[in-house]
Amino acid sequence: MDKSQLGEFIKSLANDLEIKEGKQYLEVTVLPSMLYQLARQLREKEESQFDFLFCLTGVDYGADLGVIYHLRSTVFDHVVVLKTRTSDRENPLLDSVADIWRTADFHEREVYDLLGIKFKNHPDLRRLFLDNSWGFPLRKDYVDEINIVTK
Amino acid sequence: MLPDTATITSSPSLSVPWWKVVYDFSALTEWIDKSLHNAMSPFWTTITELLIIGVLILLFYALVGLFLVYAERKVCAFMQNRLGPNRVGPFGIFQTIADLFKLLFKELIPIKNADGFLFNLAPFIVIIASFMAIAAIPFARGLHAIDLNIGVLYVIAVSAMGVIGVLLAGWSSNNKYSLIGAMRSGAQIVSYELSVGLALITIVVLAGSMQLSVIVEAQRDGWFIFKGHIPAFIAFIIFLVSSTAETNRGPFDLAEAESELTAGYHTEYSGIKFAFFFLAEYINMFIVASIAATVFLGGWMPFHVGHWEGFNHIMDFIPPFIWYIGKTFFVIFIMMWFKWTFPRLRIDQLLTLEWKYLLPINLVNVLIMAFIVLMGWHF
Amino acid sequence: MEEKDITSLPDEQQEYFINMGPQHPSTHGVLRLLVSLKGEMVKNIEPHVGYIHSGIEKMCESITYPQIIHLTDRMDYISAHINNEAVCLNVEKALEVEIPDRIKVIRTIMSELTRIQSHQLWWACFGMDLGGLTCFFYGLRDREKILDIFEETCGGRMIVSYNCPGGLMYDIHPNFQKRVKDFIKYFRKILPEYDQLLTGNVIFHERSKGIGRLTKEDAISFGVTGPTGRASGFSCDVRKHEPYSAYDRVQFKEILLTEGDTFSRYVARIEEMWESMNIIEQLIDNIPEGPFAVKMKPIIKLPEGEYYQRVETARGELGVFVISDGNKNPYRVKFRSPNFSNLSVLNHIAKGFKIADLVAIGGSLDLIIPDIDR
Amino acid sequence: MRSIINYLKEIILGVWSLLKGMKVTGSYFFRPGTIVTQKYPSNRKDLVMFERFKGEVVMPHNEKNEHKCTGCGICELNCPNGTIEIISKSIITEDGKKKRAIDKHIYRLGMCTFCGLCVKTCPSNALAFDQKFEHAVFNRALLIKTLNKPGSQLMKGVE
Repeated sequence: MDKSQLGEFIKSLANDLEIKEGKQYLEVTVLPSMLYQLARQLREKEESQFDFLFCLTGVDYGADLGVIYHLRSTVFDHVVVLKTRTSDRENPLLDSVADIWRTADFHEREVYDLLGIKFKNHPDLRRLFLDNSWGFPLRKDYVDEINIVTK
Repeated sequence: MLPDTATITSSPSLSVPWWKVVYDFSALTEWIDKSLHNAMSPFWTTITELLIIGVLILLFYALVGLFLVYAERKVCAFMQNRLGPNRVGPFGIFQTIADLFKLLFKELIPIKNADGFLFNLAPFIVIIASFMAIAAIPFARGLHAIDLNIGVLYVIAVSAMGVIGVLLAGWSSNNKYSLIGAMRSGAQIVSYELSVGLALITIVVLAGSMQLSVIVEAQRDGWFIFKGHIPAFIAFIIFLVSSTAETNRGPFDLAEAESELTAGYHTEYSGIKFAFFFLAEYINMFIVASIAATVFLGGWMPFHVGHWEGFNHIMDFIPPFIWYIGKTFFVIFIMMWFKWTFPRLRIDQLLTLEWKYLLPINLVNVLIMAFIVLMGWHF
Repeated sequence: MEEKDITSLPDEQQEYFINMGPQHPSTHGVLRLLVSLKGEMVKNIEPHVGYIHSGIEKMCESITYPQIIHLTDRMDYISAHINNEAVCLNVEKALEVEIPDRIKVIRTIMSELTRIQSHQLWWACFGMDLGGLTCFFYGLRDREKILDIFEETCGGRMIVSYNCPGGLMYDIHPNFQKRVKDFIKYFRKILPEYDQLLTGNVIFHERSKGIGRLTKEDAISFGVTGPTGRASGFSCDVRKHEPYSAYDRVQFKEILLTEGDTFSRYVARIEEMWESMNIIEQLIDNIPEGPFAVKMKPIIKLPEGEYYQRVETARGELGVFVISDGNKNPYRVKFRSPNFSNLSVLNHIAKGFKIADLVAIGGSLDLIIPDIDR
Repeated sequence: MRSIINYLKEIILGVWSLLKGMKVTGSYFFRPGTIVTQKYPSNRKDLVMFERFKGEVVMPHNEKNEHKCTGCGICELNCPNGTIEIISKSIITEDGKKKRAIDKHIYRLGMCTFCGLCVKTCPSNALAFDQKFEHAVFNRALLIKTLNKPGSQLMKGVE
């Protein structure tokens, strides 16, 4: 399937999707509540078979916090980018996809560690790199006067 | 050097060439014994002789230990395209002496919650076990601290005692890696002791004696490795493998297993206590190598070929001590070669090798050897 | 771990914890594995990372694109050049700069040299993990020859910093081609020696065959890429699937094996060294003439948008994901590092094996810790 | 019977594979010509580094104690680690004009990661890499270096 066909197919899986054909990959923005279902369908549907989550990125958009999932199918070699964002900065909570792609286990822990996004149903949500007294360094409003020197 | 050495060596007669007289140490030791007897009472004679032997063995021990550490470092360096120690003295020969001083002056770190008594005792057990084994080794004709009539058995028994020290070290140092290392070492030595024993028994069957001097004397006309046909050769290989395992050297160095257990049973030791373990490893290697040289390669006996009188005379001209040291270092070199070539085995594979391969082969080998001896097929 | 009297627990709950690392000879850096044992048997492994977390992703947000490159050197320091290339390719793709062939070919040759030296170092360390210390010295001896080539051309041995957006920092050294050819000739003779020393060795077979088996499905699910993934039959070679630089004009095999155990991971890397040499031989005599760098603006600003570039490092797929808001600094940079995913599979495959196997499996995954922590 | 043959075959093949490994190490043992060790501190005199080796950043001066640095500050901007700091002063040239010139070019070797961006971006090629690689000093303050020599002037013809 090429990008437009894939877009049509994904549109049929869930509603309230925002589908954009980017320069490189097809980008799909999904509501946090729909994320888990869409992800599971993308993984399991015969036509898509996105079995390889090759990148999971947490982003601080300023007002919102978001997570970007790069999915690839090793069968068809097509790629889709799933995006979701939540506006709750105090207690951001998203669904974990760790039971669909097991690599998400570590990647979600990393996102939790660096951005503070919590994942529902994650098997083992602990901080990965930093200890519990640290803030969330990849947030844009993170201040550390000792370790960050600006010139 | 004790009086009973004289019983097995024939006194030199006039027909024997001069170098044979010079190379026979029994005359020297008898002379020392006699002059001491003339000077003091029998009790003090024995005490003095014990002291002399103790000091000599201690010196020999230290020298061999230092040299072997140097030799190992040079051998492995050359195998690995390196130079090895080359700074302290010419070709770095004083490197190990410098290391020794470093270890002597190092702090002995006390370990929290360690069993202090056992922790300090362990290195001594290891070193005493290797010390005792040296006593029974014949270095040359008459140069023999004690010639037991069960020499082979004694050496096996005493050298296996070192494992108690290893177990104690692992247990008492309150370190999980050490404990694993010690347990591995226990399992390993208990099983490989069998193979060492059976490999030696193959030769004992051939020689008909357990006395090391008799075994050496029986190899006057040919070493047992040649005399005993294939079974002796197989026994030699098995002895090499299992003695390498018994001394905890690579590829059987599971007790220390640097990449798995950091340093195994001696992880927590420092300074001179560590040096004791380190030295004991090399001395143990020296002991098993000299047993292999004595039992299989004729000890201090020169290399003789049938009726080539001229050749045999030239061989006789080389001092027996040189023969002995040469053979021992040849075996040590092979053991070093093993260590620096092969990857380490896993603990279950180690036991598989012993119980599934070495032991059955060994048993069959003893049987064949007994049959050969019975039929008189050996030379 | 809280203290509890383990002797009072039932047999199957009794555990013996050991801390492998952060200072341990076989973790090749500051990885800490909390291993719970039952005798010699590994029951569970919990990796603790972050001992050298240096905040590279955060740092990238405050520096310009050419400056990012020297940070990527420090991530996976054994395949530094390929990391550099990933960032450069991403910037060039975003700016839609046409890169001359000469740069592409040189980059490819350098990448493959990097791959060979990385695998040599891996072979050396893997041999050492298994207790064959001599391997370590042979591997490093041969790696030195590649490092000399790097030093002559790039000025750095390991941390090369040879790429810059739009091309290369300097042209190749006049001796470069001759030296590379000499090296290939030398290494084609040496590589069979590696086989004699380790590949054919019966002890090595016993230690590695059937140990730490990873199925293809698990490899995909865990995102295990590189030679580790390909040993399990997961076709994940970015050089084949999304060719970059000059990989579309060379002939090479993607090494695919099916077993997925430690031995096939070993074989995959040895075979990759042969393939890398083939690639270099195809290119080394046909380096086209041309400039070694395209003239770029003094201040590089990426147009607003998201850019993702995948490259195949020696350890697997490295992804550089840049979100730009049009400034000279990126808004967010994410490095999808291969070792991060490869580490996550360790507990899955090493469970139930012995502690010596854990060392062998860890060695065969070829983990570089700064790349995990970033 | 077959199992016994297999058993023996296994042993012989295993021993053969071990011997092959021993051949490799043994052959190197008897070929000292293959030794690659460099006796480093004693070969210091004839140790030649490659000309591109990035030892440390220097500012070449000619024999008249002149350098090419105009004090523009591009290297300071490009340095990712804040290694370089330029302190400039204003001087009055021969024809009576006020001009910005370099007072001190401070280079912190301890912070440098040898990325080469300063050398590459310098518009007047005032900086270069030296091949010196023995940087160890006893005092951290010695790692902060002033690259322009005292009393040095801007080279004529460099703008």
